[in-house]
Amino acid sequence: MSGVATDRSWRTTAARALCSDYFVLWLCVVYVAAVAPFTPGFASLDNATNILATLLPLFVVALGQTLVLIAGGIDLSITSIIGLCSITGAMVMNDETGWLAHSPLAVPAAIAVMLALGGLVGAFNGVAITRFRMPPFIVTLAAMMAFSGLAVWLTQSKAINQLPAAFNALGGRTAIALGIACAAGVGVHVMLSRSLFGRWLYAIGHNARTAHVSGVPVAGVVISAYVCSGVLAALAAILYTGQTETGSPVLGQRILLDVIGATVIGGTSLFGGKGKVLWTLFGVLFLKLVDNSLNLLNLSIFTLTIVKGAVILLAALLDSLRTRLAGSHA
Amino acid sequence: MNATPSALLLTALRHASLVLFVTIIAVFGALAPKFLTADNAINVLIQSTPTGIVAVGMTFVLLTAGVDLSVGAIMFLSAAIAGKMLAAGQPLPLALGAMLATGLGFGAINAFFITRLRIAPFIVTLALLFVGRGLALTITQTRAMNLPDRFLQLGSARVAGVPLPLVVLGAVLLVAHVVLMRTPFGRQIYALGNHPANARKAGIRTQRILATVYLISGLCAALGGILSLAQLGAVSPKFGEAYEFKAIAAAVLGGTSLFGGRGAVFPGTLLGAVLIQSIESGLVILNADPYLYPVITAAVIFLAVLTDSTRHTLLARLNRRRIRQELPT
Amino acid sequence: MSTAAAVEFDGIGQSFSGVRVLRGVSFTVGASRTLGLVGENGAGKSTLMNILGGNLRSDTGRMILRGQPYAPAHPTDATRAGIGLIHQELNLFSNLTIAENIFLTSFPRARALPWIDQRTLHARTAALLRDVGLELAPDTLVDRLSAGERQLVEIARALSLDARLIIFDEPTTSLSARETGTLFALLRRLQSQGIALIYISHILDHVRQLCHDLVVLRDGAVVAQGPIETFSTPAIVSAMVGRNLTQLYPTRRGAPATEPALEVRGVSQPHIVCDIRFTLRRGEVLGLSGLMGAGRSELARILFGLDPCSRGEILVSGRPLAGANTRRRIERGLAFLTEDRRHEGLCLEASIADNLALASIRSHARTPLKLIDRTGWQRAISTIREAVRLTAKAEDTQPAQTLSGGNQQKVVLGKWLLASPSVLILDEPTRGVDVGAKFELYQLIMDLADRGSGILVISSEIEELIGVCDRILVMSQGEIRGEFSRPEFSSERLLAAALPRESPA
Amino acid sequence: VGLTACQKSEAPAANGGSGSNAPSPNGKPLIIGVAFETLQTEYWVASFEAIKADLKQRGYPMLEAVSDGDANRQLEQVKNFITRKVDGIILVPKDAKTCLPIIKAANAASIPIVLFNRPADKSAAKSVAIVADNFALTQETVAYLMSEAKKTGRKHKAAILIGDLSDINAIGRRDGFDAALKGNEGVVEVVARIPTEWNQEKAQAGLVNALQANPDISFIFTSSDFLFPSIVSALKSAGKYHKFGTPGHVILGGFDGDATAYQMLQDGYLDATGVQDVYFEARQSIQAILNLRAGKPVPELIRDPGFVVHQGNLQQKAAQMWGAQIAKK
Ligand SMILES: Nc1ncnc2c1ncn2[C@@H]1O[C@H](COP(=O)(O)OP(=O)(O)OP(=O)(O)O)[C@@H](O)[C@H]1O
Ligand SMILES: Nc1ncnc2c1ncn2[C@@H]1O[C@H](COP(=O)(O)OP(=O)(O)OP(=O)(O)O)[C@@H](O)[C@H]1O
Ligand SMILES: [Mg+2]
Ligand SMILES: [Mg+2]
Repeated sequence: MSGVATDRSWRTTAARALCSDYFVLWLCVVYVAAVAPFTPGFASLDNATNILATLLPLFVVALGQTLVLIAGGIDLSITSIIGLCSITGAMVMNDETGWLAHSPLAVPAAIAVMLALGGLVGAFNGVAITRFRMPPFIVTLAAMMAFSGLAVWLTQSKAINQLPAAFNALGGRTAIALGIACAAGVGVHVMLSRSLFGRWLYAIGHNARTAHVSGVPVAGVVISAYVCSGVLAALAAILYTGQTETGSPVLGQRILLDVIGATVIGGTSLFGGKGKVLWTLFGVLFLKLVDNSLNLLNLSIFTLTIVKGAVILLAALLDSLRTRLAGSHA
Repeated sequence: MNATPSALLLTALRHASLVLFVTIIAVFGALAPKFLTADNAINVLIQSTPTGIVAVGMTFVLLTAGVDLSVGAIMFLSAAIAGKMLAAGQPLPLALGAMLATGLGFGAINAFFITRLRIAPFIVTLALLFVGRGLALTITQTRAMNLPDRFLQLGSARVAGVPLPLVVLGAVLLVAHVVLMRTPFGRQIYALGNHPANARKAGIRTQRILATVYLISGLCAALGGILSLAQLGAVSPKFGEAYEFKAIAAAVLGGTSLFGGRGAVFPGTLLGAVLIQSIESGLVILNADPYLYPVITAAVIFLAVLTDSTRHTLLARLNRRRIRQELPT
Repeated sequence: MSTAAAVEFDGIGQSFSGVRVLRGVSFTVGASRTLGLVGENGAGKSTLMNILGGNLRSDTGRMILRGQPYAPAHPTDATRAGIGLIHQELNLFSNLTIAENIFLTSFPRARALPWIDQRTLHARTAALLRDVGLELAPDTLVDRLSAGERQLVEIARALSLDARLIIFDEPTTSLSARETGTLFALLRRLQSQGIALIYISHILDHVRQLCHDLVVLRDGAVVAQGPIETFSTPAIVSAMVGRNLTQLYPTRRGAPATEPALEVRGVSQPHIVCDIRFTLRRGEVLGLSGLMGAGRSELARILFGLDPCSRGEILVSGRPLAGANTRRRIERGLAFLTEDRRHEGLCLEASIADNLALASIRSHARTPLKLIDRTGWQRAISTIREAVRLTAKAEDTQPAQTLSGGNQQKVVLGKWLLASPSVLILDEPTRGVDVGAKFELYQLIMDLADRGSGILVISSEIEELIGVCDRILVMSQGEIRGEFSRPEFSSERLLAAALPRESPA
Repeated sequence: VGLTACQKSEAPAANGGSGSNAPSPNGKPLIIGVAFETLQTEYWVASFEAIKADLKQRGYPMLEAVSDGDANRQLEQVKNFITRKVDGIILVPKDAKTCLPIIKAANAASIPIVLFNRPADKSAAKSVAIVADNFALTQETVAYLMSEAKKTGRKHKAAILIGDLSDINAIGRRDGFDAALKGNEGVVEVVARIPTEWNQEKAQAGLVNALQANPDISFIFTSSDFLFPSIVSALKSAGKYHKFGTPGHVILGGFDGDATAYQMLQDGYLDATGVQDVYFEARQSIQAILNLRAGKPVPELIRDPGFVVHQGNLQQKAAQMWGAQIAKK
């Protein structure tokens, strides 16, 4: 009898762990525990700092993607925003040819220009999607092509360096970058879970028609979501540019699938209405842990890609298992 | 109520994408007369065959509200396998068969994870994108492989005077169109994309349909790979890269919805694929500044979709059902 | 012909995430008989039918179909066993044509070829549509049909299966008197062909007219069963709700005031409505009657700003709306309960609380950052839950789609009540709501009127309008064709006014 | 050929560990981290293999990483090397600027770092770069092609296949081409500049279209030899693939010197290609690390002079040409 009881309680605990927001975090912990013994240097403080430093900008971009995905959209233009903002900021403030070279205003002005530009691209996406009822995938795909093309053309393929040290510190010094990313994360979290905007965003993602009939300003909210995504991508551009100390038109060009992948692994739905900041954080963490450990394992590039695919699949498998378990045991 | 201006407008609207397509071609033609030759038209069509065929498979998947990100990897992997086989002296038909089998195999793996283990298609196919490319890189050791001339001859072969790639594209389109529009399976795909839970309730074997759709996509990807190789004559480590985006873009440009249940391979997906290729071809013929390529391509795609969505809005407005017979005023 | 019972339920039990929804349900549907299944919202009727139709597998119990054990794993098993199920929530695909919807799993094939025989498809569809009294082309997209028309298509679909047992889960919720008449004639024909039927409805008169036997479910258990003659209507009601219900409609306490809540002056939209004028006074319950397709819903959508309007003026509390959008109109005190609750009324995957709060959440966002005052919000939710008597089993965090149809309707109504509107437009508000709950809904509507709001009720149930309204307008062909005040109310006169006139030569 | 023998004899040493018999300046084998930006062309694979073979011969274990074109990921990877406490780093950076923080990180950990094939911009960060000059070598190659063109005594229409516009090497080669063009406008007129994004399919389609617009193109330069299969395929389908010295020969030039180019030179189709000396660069990189560790002075820039291989000097240069070595294997 008691065996049955403990079995039942064990099951409820397991079910609760599976259902919680922290599932992907547990997955990360298990992964670290499983991989650390075989991976030299994986479980070291240095490495933790490395992971943190590379995780932050990705997390910031993924925050914006989360907002857009919740509204039932998708933003493929983030990579081009990162590149475009990176070179525009660098054009404003670099020490050689910058418009504001050596001025004390250079750094703040550059940051303002970058964020504004990100917001502008986001607004363009949002307006095209809501006012002209165009599919988000194509709008943001076209924006990606156009703006990254524009960035390469503006620089004639050349990267720009000699950026002010104060600016480089924003992304280069992990502590500062951590502060910025945390602020962004907390901001978006409060926005999603506590604010009117958040409620509206989820409602639109669930059913835009119902939202409209219930008096939600659908177009305005969706445009804002894309603007936020653009601004957050610009913020990530600040971090990335600071890390590499260079304004480059192709910065972040390869992270698109990583961003969407991490967000979706975290649990955000591609069909809208579902997503949380914590989920995204854990999704990004998981992806970065996998990347980093595979890298330290000194696998060849071939094996590395294969193993990465397998790990993603495994994580998804666990996720689908837990959804089924949760369904039958809650 | 027969020949009112609104009836005229309706016809124009129905064929808006075609109108736009013709306009774009005309603009290129006016700028560069060479663009409008029959030879060039055939060229552009041949060049769009790989994208077109992969996009046909993708359209099946998108109609069920899924997505297949692994098509590019399938192209690369099957090409790598074929390359190795040909290098080892195997006959060409066997290599081609192996490519198609690889496509089907990957499609089957996708299908297994999506239907049996209920994992989101985006994640499954993303994972298989990595696995497939990794395997292919292992096989090729990231080296480029030149294929024997027999392969290139496939690309320039003709059937009754028509280039072989066009014959294949035509056949694939015909079959796909008939399947989607005229068979129970096709109509059930649309129902499934419209509302998966209701489709099950209505007695449709949803899992079976989903699985088939990924098999079709895998097969089309391999077939697209064959046609692409037949033009290139070599496999490089970048083979098939970003094809998933190209195929999705072609399908969506042709009016297919990512949310399922809406779209068609003919003329939709075909127009999408040809449009993308026409822009590229037109720009080369114009000898445009290389930096302008992405910007112009993006602008044209944007314009095309803008026209399409405006058309939809207007059509919906004009088609609203009437309650009253209004007397002409 | 076998004399075995059409179907026998034996101890069926079912629970959803720990909540028991069906407990040991056992009863028998006799061969060639029609069984009425009634019960409150959430009693488990649809769940039981989903088990019979192969959509769900019951936790316990078994079924016996014409003497054979029967355990469907998939809806196709039910179809093969000769069971047709017409779902409560319409189960059609808006991107397909009527014909394709009807024959989705049984397309006629061209001889030995894999493709569909279009000609046969059209011919058979046309015949079925004639049977159900729907004059539409078989290749019309379902997207363009109104709710009532969709319901008829769904019925045609069940007929197409040549089933020997057909389940109708509230088939008349979107039908007006005329279509209901056609449907009943059809059902009688089925009965005479020896087909067994299960008929679920909240309209007890209909059940009484059609059925031979009756089963009453309460809280997932059978509380009464027997031949229909052995039950009086009050007895059925008290078995359903577990208490005596003396009245079907609450008595009106207040009376309409004189100042107008909503004035509609000459609203017209080509091909839709023509020169609509009426005044809805504060505290008044105004009914809008008419046949299906009369344009009542269209008028409501125009008033609410969802559809365009080319001429005319709309005033709320004396002030013109002047082209305000829907959101502005809500701010000005307008509210609209739509007839399409799945697509426009609810976010099905969102929680009950989020759905309830959607229209009024803005008023809880206080700080400059528009953060939600969560305690105030929660208080409002729990008050409104009480007010609309939402089933106690449902938790606030549960997705709305897990609620029974009637309870979903209560959530939508609750959403609008929370916005405390000065003008409330209700389009088929009691669709799918049980008698007990209906009474409560009417009470809520009247209370709102007594507090000074103007209420416009669109309903296809003439009895209902007569029961709750102070005044009734009748629409036909997009025009208002009659106005009746309380003493003049009678179904005959209302129906007569609703019939379309011959078009002018 | 000699490599396989070495691999066998060194097999136990590859595990590293204290028992290794590999000699090194202070007795222990050095761990070298090798971080490449990409392995997607023959050239990089050959370089990678050359370094690997050289290290193996010396008995040094090697850590490898490929960042697939992502500057940030490369930074992560090098940081991982530092975490693993490597003794030296060989880096193929994404470009001249994004590598600066990487170099700084290595400097901070006092690990010698050598940039392979791509130099860094001037800065306080200390590194050694082994480079072939894309600009100069391309200029030299194209100048040779020009002299060949002059010999024909007529004016040529030319097409250039440009690499990825965001790749620094591609830009260097494009600029080298343009520089060689200067003053020779009377001999060669560029009628098509085709952006390939380092993609074979784009190259093939682009060239086919260019030949469509200008069927009389008789001079083609590609920014990398790995695009030759595409060029050959396009020329063949236009009926313009003819040997050197026969009428209708299209003057062909490339860069890299891979196996395909070697084969084409041998068969007499290719006029010239600019070759980077991979073996020299690999040897120099490792030597530089040893020297730095030993405290010997090392110049900041070690030049790989490279050389142009053409029909006239093929026999004498083949031994130094990495593509020839691969082709012979
Ligand atoms: N998937 C589900 N998950 C959780 N609860 C569910 C689910 N489906 C139904 N329920 C619950 O089961 C109970 C019975 O629902 P059912 O739809 O059978 O009621 P009903 O008798 O058909 O009511 P109505 O007259 O309103 O249609 C309800 O309390 C409902 O909330
Ligand atoms: N979304 C729609 N698209 C096209 N036509 C529609 C749509 N909704 C309704 N209609 C048509 O408009 C006409 C009037 O609509 P509707 O039937 O809703 O009016 P009603 O008077 O409110 O009747 P009821 O609500 O009883 O069905 C009908 O003929 C219906 O078919
Ligand atoms: Mg029900
Ligand atoms: Mg209506």
